[in-house]
Amino acid sequence: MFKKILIANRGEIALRVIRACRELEIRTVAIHSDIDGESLHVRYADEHVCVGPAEGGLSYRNIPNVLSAAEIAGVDAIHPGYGFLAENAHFAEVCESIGITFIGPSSEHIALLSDKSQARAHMKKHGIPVLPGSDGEIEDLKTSAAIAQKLGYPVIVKASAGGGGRGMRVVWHEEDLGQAIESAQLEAQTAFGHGGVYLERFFEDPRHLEFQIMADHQGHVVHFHERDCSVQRRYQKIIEESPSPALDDTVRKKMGQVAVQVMKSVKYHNAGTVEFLMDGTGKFYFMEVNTRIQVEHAVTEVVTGVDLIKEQIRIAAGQPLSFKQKDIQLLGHAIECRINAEDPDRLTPSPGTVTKFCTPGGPGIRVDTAMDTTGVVSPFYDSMIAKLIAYGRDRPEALARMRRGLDEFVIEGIQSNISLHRRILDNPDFQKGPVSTRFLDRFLTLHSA
Amino acid sequence: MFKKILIANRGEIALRVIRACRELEIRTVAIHSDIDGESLHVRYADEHVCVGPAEGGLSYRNIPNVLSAAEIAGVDAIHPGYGFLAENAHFAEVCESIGITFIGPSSEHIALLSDKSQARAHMKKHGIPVLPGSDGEIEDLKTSAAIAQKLGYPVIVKASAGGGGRGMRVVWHEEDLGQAIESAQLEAQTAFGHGGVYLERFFEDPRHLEFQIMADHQGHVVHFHERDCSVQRRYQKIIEESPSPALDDTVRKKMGQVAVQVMKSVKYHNAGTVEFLMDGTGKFYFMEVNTRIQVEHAVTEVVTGVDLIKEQIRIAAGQPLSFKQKDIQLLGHAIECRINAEDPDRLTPSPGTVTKFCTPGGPGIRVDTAMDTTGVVSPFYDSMIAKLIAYGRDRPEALARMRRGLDEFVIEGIQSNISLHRRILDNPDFQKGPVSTRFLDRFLTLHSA
Amino acid sequence: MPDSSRREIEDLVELLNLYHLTELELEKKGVRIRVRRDPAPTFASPAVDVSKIAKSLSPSVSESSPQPVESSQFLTITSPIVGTFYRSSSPDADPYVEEGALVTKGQVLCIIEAMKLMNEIEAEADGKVVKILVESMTPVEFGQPLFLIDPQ
Amino acid sequence: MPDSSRREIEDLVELLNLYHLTELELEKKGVRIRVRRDPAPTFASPAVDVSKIAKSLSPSVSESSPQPVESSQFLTITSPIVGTFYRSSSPDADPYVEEGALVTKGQVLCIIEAMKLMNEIEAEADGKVVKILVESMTPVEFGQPLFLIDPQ
Repeated sequence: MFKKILIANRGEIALRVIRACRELEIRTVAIHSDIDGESLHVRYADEHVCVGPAEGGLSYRNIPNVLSAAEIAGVDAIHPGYGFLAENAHFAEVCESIGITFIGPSSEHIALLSDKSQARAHMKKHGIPVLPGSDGEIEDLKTSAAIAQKLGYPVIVKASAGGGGRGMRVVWHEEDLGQAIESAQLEAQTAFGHGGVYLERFFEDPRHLEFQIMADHQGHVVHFHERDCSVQRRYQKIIEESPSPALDDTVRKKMGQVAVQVMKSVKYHNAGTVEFLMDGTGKFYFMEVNTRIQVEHAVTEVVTGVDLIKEQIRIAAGQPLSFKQKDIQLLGHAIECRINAEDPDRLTPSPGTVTKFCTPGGPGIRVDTAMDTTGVVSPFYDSMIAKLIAYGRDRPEALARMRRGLDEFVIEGIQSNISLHRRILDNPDFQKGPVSTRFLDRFLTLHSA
Repeated sequence: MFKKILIANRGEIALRVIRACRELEIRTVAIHSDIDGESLHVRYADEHVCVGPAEGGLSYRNIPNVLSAAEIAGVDAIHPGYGFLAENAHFAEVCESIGITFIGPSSEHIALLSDKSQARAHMKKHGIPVLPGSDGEIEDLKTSAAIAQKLGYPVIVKASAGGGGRGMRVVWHEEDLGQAIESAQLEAQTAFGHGGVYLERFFEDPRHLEFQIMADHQGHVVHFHERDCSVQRRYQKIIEESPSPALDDTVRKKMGQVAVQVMKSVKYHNAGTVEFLMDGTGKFYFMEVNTRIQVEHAVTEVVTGVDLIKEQIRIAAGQPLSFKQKDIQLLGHAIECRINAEDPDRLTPSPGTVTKFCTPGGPGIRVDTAMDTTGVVSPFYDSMIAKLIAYGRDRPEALARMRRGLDEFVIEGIQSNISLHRRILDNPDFQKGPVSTRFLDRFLTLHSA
Repeated sequence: MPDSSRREIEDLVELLNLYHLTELELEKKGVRIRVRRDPAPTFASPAVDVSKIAKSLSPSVSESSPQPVESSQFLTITSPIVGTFYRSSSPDADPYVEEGALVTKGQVLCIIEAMKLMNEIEAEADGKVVKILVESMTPVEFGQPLFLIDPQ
Repeated sequence: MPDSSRREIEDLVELLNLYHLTELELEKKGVRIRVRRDPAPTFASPAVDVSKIAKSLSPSVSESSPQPVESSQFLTITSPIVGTFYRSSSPDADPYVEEGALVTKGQVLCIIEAMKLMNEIEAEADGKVVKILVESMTPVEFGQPLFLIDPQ
């Protein structure tokens, strides 16, 4: 087992990893930018190194400085969390080359799966159901128009290197296709340095379902069932739950098998997520693989009882999985609300000084946050300041606990989206479930008079 | 179901009940003394009534004022929590007589079971294994000496009306018996208004095990397995866990059956706990029944997934249990540390102003507290300011999480017993488990040089 | 610290207390004091009542509940129990007292019904009834101000 | 409030800030001020560095890391990267500079090794090396002060 791990991240996920390390009795090294010196992740860690100024690109994403910090601190391994360097194949590769374990999949896995078009082609070849679309990146408008014609409008233009909604365009009519491709290519080139795009059929009311996977270096692949992440806006998830109200046991089992097949087809190891899109008829399609631990992993931890971060660390240290597929059961229901520092109506960030921060407690409530009883939300980083997870024996109990938890949560000094979550929880469509990925947009349109 | 419930308590248990009510969408009425007007339980409730000055006897235990508050607020039911009026048969009786539901057993149950000598006799008659001892209260020194002789020294003198260690005397030699009986009688008379005492054999290194019971008005009685409460000092528990490291499945099953039999023998309803003493050989004896929800109920909630407070309310409203015995399984391991405002070496109360209070979070951690981010610990009430409960897939994981949780807990401005808990968690005997009720005394003797 | 500035601080504290402010915030360069009270969201902390904290820490203090600021020169009669306040002995009877009435120590001012028992509340001193603070047939809690008496 | 008492409060706030105190507590009758700083238990909050908060809220601020209070008249050379600090180019070579040496802008003061690369750190101004703050072969983090230069 590792003796010392550097956590190449900040915020709640850095605390989450430090907590796992403490439980495994592994020393921790925090990195931080010069404005984060007093942050909770720095105070929780055994050691800390300042790696640059506030801007993430110069500190948390600064590969030479992060690796120098790892070297001078003498760590065996680096946990990247999510975001920042978590899906950077180059970073993983350099870690491998200097003999520091990257806690995640190999750099080849990241490279293959982060190219959405390539991943799509790979999965198609392995018999995984993918969304109807182009074979690889599109080449010119003429062939694209023919493909789109065949798929039927609306279609979606997606950047191969894309993520988080960037480099995507929905096209409803043939005459808009050329413009959409050009602007998606430009955006992708600017954002990711690679302008290649591909086409897929666009579903108007899909559900976003994802399967958590853990795979060890001995070839064992186990899935942890699904999370339903359909409550999202502009591809930013804000509520996740498990199990999904959209799945019955038959479909759940089949999707789980496909998810395992996806990961086995690339000989994956460590934590990953297989994302599916499901249409209104219950048909599902492979979308992509996220090659990292995700924000919403806690939902799965709560319903399965397994500590996914500790398992990531054990796998990276060469240990086989501590469970088999049959040991993983969904016990009850869990739901997560991402608490963001933002205007609850306009959903724009609201950084500033938090003058009071008091988290909910009691049965069935888990809070992951890096906020102290007071603190600062910096405009430099992500606006998510806490994850509130509620557990119940069934969905109604989980929802009732979440409502209570939101009511108990006190955040003063800045705005937060707690009131938005509260209103969503009161929405009859949401309560009845399931909802599609367009639910939140419609909800916001209806509720902002 | 009830429309409005008055919570006749303060502190974390008042919050706990309010949380259950909120999840059931029942309105809540808090009562408070005049120094508790800003307390969290008052702020969490929908309504609140001041029932007297600081001293508990004049406010939280003031039956006329508490019932007047219930009447003017128009509640259907009263939840007594633990302590204060929770085991007051007279209070339960008056509630019954004025048509307000007392959320607990009947006044007859409380009266029968709070008389330890009478309860003992009842259980013996029903074939429950009780500790070897006198039949009923003792009458004079001569017969007492004969009984003690037969039991074999050491023996323990116990007050029938006793509780919390008061009115108890351990006698090691015959010549001390008379003196011990007299002083126990005097103490019991003073403390409880009834001086009757009885004799039992005294075990030097017993384990304190208790079974959580829920029983409905339809005659269903289900147990929730055991809690091990052996880490205690002067009969004050400070650490509880479930399952007990002292039990194997055979003994667990047998004790569970006996616990159900105990409750069925008195036609019990609502929540209760059957306490057993277990000697070093695995033989167990009935000790007493606690006719209330207990501080440590959260341990059971965490390992079984059942919300015991909501279940209490449902039962009191006449609903049958929502589960059967086979539904109740111990999933993983849970441990609770009672966080008290006290000197961690001398274990004396340390009231005062809490200048910062920041609770631990992350996976497997539950915190029940009525402390805000700052606040006051009043010398008028119990020194327990929080319950920290850790869950793990097994005991080592639960212990590792508890250690981490204790390390994360920030309490400034007053002393707390966190450092004592931390040292106990590091103790090899405790880690190996099980320990006897004398563990903590020995530990304190060894560690206070 | 000179007495003058001490008085100023006391003024500030009184304002803090009076308006239930909770915070004296230092911003940016550490030289600005911001007196602040956030609008309370659900369950947010109301201001700490300093007198109550003090009381909770000193068991010897036993005076009754806080009096309205504007009435500090008057004697406040507070409810010693929880119940329902009645100004007269029965629905048809005249009220025991009206505002402006002169009362003598021991004179019955009202009745508080609790658990079907009628409890007579008496004047604690001679004086004039300045204000009756509670409507008849209203529930009252322990320590709730009922009457303002101007002692004479 | 008159300016005089305002100044008093400002002085108090400054002390609070300087000594990293966290609390201005009002006790009992609201007339006593207790300045307090609790000893920090595990994970307790260190004092908030107001300058950092200010910085975090104003993206335009880009000056380098905090300088020791006593050296404010000197120029501090800080590490622009994370790595290992070396005072000379090789174990056998003489140090680039000693304390007391006069240096010119652009002159190499030390090397910081990061990822097997040797990065030369240069003087940002002419001046005298007042103090070398780090031992040779020691790890340094971003923004860590390395040299104090008295600009001349």
